[in-house]
Amino acid sequence: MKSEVTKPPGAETTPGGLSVVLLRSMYRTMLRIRIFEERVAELVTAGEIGTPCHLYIGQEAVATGVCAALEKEDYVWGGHRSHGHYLAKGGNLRTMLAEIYGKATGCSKGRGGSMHLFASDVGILGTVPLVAATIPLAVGAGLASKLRGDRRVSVAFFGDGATEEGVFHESVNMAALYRLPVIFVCENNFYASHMQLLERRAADNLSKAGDAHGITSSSLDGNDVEAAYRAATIAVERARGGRGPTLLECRTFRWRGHVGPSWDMDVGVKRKDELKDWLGKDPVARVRASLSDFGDTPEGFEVMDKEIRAEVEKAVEFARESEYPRASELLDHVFSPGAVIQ
Amino acid sequence: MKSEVTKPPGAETTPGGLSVVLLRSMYRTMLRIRIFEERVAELVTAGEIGTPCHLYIGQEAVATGVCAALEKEDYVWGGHRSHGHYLAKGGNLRTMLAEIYGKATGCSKGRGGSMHLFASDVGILGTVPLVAATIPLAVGAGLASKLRGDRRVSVAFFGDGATEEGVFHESVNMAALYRLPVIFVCENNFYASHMQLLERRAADNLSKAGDAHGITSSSLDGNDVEAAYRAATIAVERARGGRGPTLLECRTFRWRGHVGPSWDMDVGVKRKDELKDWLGKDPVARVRASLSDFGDTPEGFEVMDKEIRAEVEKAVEFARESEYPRASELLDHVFSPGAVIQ
Amino acid sequence: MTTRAITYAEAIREAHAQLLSTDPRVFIIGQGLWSPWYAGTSLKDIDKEFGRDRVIDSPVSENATTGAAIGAAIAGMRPIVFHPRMDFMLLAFDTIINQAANWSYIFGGQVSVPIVIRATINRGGQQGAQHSQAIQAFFMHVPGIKVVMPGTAYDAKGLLIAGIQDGNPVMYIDDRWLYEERGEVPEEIFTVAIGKAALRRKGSDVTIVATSYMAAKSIEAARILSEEHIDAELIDLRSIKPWDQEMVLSSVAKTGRLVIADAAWGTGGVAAEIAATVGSQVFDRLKAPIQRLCLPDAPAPTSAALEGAYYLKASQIVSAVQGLLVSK
Amino acid sequence: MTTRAITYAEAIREAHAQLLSTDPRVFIIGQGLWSPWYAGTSLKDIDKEFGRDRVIDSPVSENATTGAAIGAAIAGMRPIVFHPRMDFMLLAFDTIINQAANWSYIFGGQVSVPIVIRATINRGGQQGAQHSQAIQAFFMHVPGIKVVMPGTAYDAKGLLIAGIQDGNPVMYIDDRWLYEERGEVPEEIFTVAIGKAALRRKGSDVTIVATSYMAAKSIEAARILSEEHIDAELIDLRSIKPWDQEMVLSSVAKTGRLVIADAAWGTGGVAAEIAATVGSQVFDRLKAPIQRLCLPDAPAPTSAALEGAYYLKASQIVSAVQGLLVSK
Ligand SMILES: Cc1ncc(C[n+]2csc(CCOP(=O)(O)OP(=O)(O)O)c2C)c(N)n1
Ligand SMILES: Cc1ncc(C[n+]2csc(CCOP(=O)(O)OP(=O)(O)O)c2C)c(N)n1
Ligand SMILES: [Mg+2]
Ligand SMILES: [Mg+2]
Repeated sequence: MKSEVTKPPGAETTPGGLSVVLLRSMYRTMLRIRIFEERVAELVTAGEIGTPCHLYIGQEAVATGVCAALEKEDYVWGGHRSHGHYLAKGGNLRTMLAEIYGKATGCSKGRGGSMHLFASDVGILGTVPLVAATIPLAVGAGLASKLRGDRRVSVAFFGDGATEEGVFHESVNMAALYRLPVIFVCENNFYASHMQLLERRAADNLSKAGDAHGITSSSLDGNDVEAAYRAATIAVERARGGRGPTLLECRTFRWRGHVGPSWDMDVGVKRKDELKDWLGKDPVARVRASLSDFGDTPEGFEVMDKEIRAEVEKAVEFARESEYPRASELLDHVFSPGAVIQ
Repeated sequence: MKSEVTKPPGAETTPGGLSVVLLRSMYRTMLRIRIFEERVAELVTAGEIGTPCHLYIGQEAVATGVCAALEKEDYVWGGHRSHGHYLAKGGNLRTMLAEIYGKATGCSKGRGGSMHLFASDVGILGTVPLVAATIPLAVGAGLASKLRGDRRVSVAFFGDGATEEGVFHESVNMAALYRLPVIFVCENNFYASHMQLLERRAADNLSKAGDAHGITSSSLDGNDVEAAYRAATIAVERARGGRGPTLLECRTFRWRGHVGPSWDMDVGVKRKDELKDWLGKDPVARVRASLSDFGDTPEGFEVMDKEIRAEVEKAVEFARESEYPRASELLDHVFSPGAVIQ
Repeated sequence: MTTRAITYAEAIREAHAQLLSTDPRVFIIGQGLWSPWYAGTSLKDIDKEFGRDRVIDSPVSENATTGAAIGAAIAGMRPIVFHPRMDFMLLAFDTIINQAANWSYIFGGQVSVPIVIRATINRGGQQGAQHSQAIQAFFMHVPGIKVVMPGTAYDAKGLLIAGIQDGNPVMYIDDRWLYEERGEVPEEIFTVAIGKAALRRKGSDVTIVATSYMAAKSIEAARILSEEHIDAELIDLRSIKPWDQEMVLSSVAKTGRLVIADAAWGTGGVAAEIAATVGSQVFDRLKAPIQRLCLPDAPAPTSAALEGAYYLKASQIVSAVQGLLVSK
Repeated sequence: MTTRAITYAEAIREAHAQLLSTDPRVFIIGQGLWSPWYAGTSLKDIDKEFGRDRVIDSPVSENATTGAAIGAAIAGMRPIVFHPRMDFMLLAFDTIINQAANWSYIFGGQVSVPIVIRATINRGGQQGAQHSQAIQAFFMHVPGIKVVMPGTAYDAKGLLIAGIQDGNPVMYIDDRWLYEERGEVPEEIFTVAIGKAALRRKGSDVTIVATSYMAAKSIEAARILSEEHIDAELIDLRSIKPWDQEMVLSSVAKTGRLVIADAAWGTGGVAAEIAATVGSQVFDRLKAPIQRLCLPDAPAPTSAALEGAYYLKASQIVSAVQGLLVSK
């Protein structure tokens, strides 16, 4: 209905001006994250995966929209809940799963598990579970970019909880002061573990931190992939143009417990009510609905779904079959003088 | 001219509504700080004092105005530049000077010097030179006050530089969240050591940190003792009323170098120009002028001046004559289990 | 005193509850205090029992949270600040080391900081390098702070209460791997003296000095050794700073042999200090080189396959002792 | 190589300048870099020479500044992050210890963190407890980070350059009390191997192992001792982690006696690790208990009267050695 028959396929745009081709590709990314993580959840429940997994389900639009605005050379940094960031930036699904299994073929050679992901070939310079730890590192990568003049943008993904670490403020200040090409993406899912936002701060006003440090900030619907993409695109332009950092507060929600597959592990009644609301705002379903409006068919979605599931199953097989690191290699990699990234 | 002859002495008020008696007492405090520190400057130059002294000259109105709004039981915390805070809160001048001399009679028994001052009898729970270090401690004392319900207010004095330490933000957030009776007094003297404010942050907007954390904040002329007193009075009322913390940015200037008596040790041409401006805004002279308007005479000022100078000279004698701590006592006080403050 | 068998975690909880009940100056602050699982069962429902005013689950701000507890202690309270994972405490090192540990000294002993800083070693489970550390050695190095590491339910309770009563900054390090260990614990409030070790087994062939979790492992090791007719004397250090030099030195003077087991990095660790002190203090009585049994000098890996190789087992204590006895 | 006598501070400056000149990936960030006095003469006008883009005086934010340097290193730069006082670095322990030191390991060696973290020991002058610390022991304990402590102008230059070329996190600890010491230093870029100690004097009666400032003091002590016909072998450790076990062990195997001098707290310090290692590795050759000469277990006082008693003097090394020789 909404698409005109005369337009060549792919030339359509959403009311927000986004090409449908891009939207479809973002949908695929989101779905891939969703399916991957649902499978991980099953494997954790089955006891096949032992490393702590913090699932990103419900937040897929943020990683996807932001990373769609980036180039392969741009840097991203994450935290404990970074499967989504890793996939959205182009990290290898198979080696991430092998990593989660603790295998030597993993993206961190079995030393990192779910909480320590790395893929420098696509600019993922590290995700680690110390809350807020990668925020200053992202600033440093932005500084490197500025010093080299290579126009790379550096993105820090972090949660609302991370803004309570003082280093967040220190980092934003430094990025502001030196006008670094950094994007601070705060995924405000209203919880840090069991603690609701207003149990941790006086006001629901995270983006004000931007004003305090004199940088542009905005608050957006983190379940709207178009919104995330648009905001990130503007931030990327600003960064590449030497006009400094941006703080994006992306309001969203995680569906599962803080860690692991459970739906209610750390859930009080309050969170249950909120969750019901947010389940209705499923970011994946939302894009799917848009694409349907543009004529994408249930059959088409089915095919995509199947492809991704097949890919994930292959990854499970790969992970299962891979070898564990050897005990004799326990002390390897404490230092790696040769492994300098260019 | 401005005072009416019929009024009993002391009933006069300033245009801002402050009692002249209080203004006169604040003048005395400011002058005492000024004279004390000028003498310290001489003694440093003479080589008689060896511990690093960060002089407060030029900023006297802040400590004086704020502390005038406090009760004896209220807490204050300071940093490396805290002679003024100590005197304004009622600390003993003689024992501070002895401390600066490194004598056993010092307010910290010769273990602290200029940068570690203590006088729990008047609520001075500690000043230390690690930038921003006492900010969270002040929050903790506010928490203690809230838990006990004893309505004490806890004041953290710190510089503009201290706001760059992440713990400043963490502390303001906590005080805001728990609505603690804390006043954050940021003395923005536009320098942290040799670094001008805008070499350290993108914008001259320190009080915005209050908005970011959802607390009341204001920016005021830190060379106007009345303004400081008024703002502190409101903040104290808010704190005692259980309505939470306040951030006060007091804009002022230090006349001397970052450390020591020098006028230009770390001064670029830029600071020299600024200094000229600020010398014209001498907070002590300003109050003196007001008091003159109320009929205080040069002779009266002269008397006060002499009294203070005599007090300081006595303190110098006391400090000189006091004993040094003994080498045999070197390991004393690493622990002091009995010395719990009530 | 009436005792009954409870777990290490229950003993920790009981100590907190009794302190909160009997001393209005006591409060707890830190991350996870309102969570059913952060502190394991060691603080179960303590917020419900004592109210959220005195049991404060903090923002994710280790530095300010710890600093606030220190400030409250200076202002006369007796806080327990909780770090559910020792690794996170690195963010609070300034306020612990530069402030709390120095406060008494810099003000000439006019003020003390009566605080317990509780840090939990929470390792294993494929959590990796940033969620596994046991960094007691840092605090052993710093003057002005005491360090205790309970290895039994009894000590878990008694040392926590002693920590609060001590009146100085006390680092209290508990270990999640011990939470389900049971032991007889008095029902009443009682203290275990800080600085006193516990002789867990008398023996004549060799002294084993162990900290916390390794003390538990050493009991297992001593049993195996006794089957081989090796008679080990076993000392559970309990306090790391000050540590019980008297008991350790007199034991080694008797046995002439020492194995030190500490489940932390070896280089520059707690075991090094003990070895150095013993080596010089009972020099003439040593029959064999002192052995240290510690973690390898590497971060904790995640892969279960590597974790198995990384962490210490009782069998390694057995081998270390055997090695010592063979060498002489 | 052409050498000439320059000071320790000048040597540091020269190393920085040559690194900045020859490697575009090198930059410096930290507090005081645009100040004429923060770094003493060790970085004099370096901002003027290389520009403020590559010589960045930072906000008062140790944690983010250090983290930014680490992030830049991960992204391929070769930063030197400067802490004008070691004490302030406690605020950056998370990013140094949890991040930089682990980064290579947790990602299976696919990435290194080629950074020099320069920390200056700046004590004395009645500055007191928070402005005097020498906390090298902390870093000795942590896997994944190397630690060097130059004691001469030559090493000050060579170790800084080695640190940058190493490709791993290197903690470079210099000492303000050495800034005016002169020594012959090559004009060219050169390196001093990390992990190799320097034999400063051959001797047969006793081995003195010293770090940095104490190595300088030990030269004085050895001279006094030689007048008393005591022939001390003197090893300047230079690297704390890894440290030159080979040289130290073979020296002690020869002399049978060891004094370790480290101007930091003794308990759990660098000297403890050396004593523990030597005590067990050359057990049979030791003729006397190993002596550690360290600061007392107390914070630094301010009063000049107490400072005099607190800090170590060459005469104490002399006495320690004499004590050792008398005891046997
Ligand atoms: C420095 C530090 N403190 C505490 C923790 C424990 N912790 C792990 S995740 C988490 C909550 C983080 O919340 P947020 O940043 O909002 O991320 P989310 O889990 O919601 O994605 C906490 C407190 C940690 N990992 N690191
Ligand atoms: C944690 C820490 N970092 C750095 C320093 C060095 N330092 C001492 S005073 C100072 C400047 C502080 O500036 P500000 O807070 O504005 O106070 P002011 O000196 O202007 O009163 C600095 C950086 C320190 N003492 N502590
Ligand atoms: Mg969150
Ligand atoms: Mg200032």
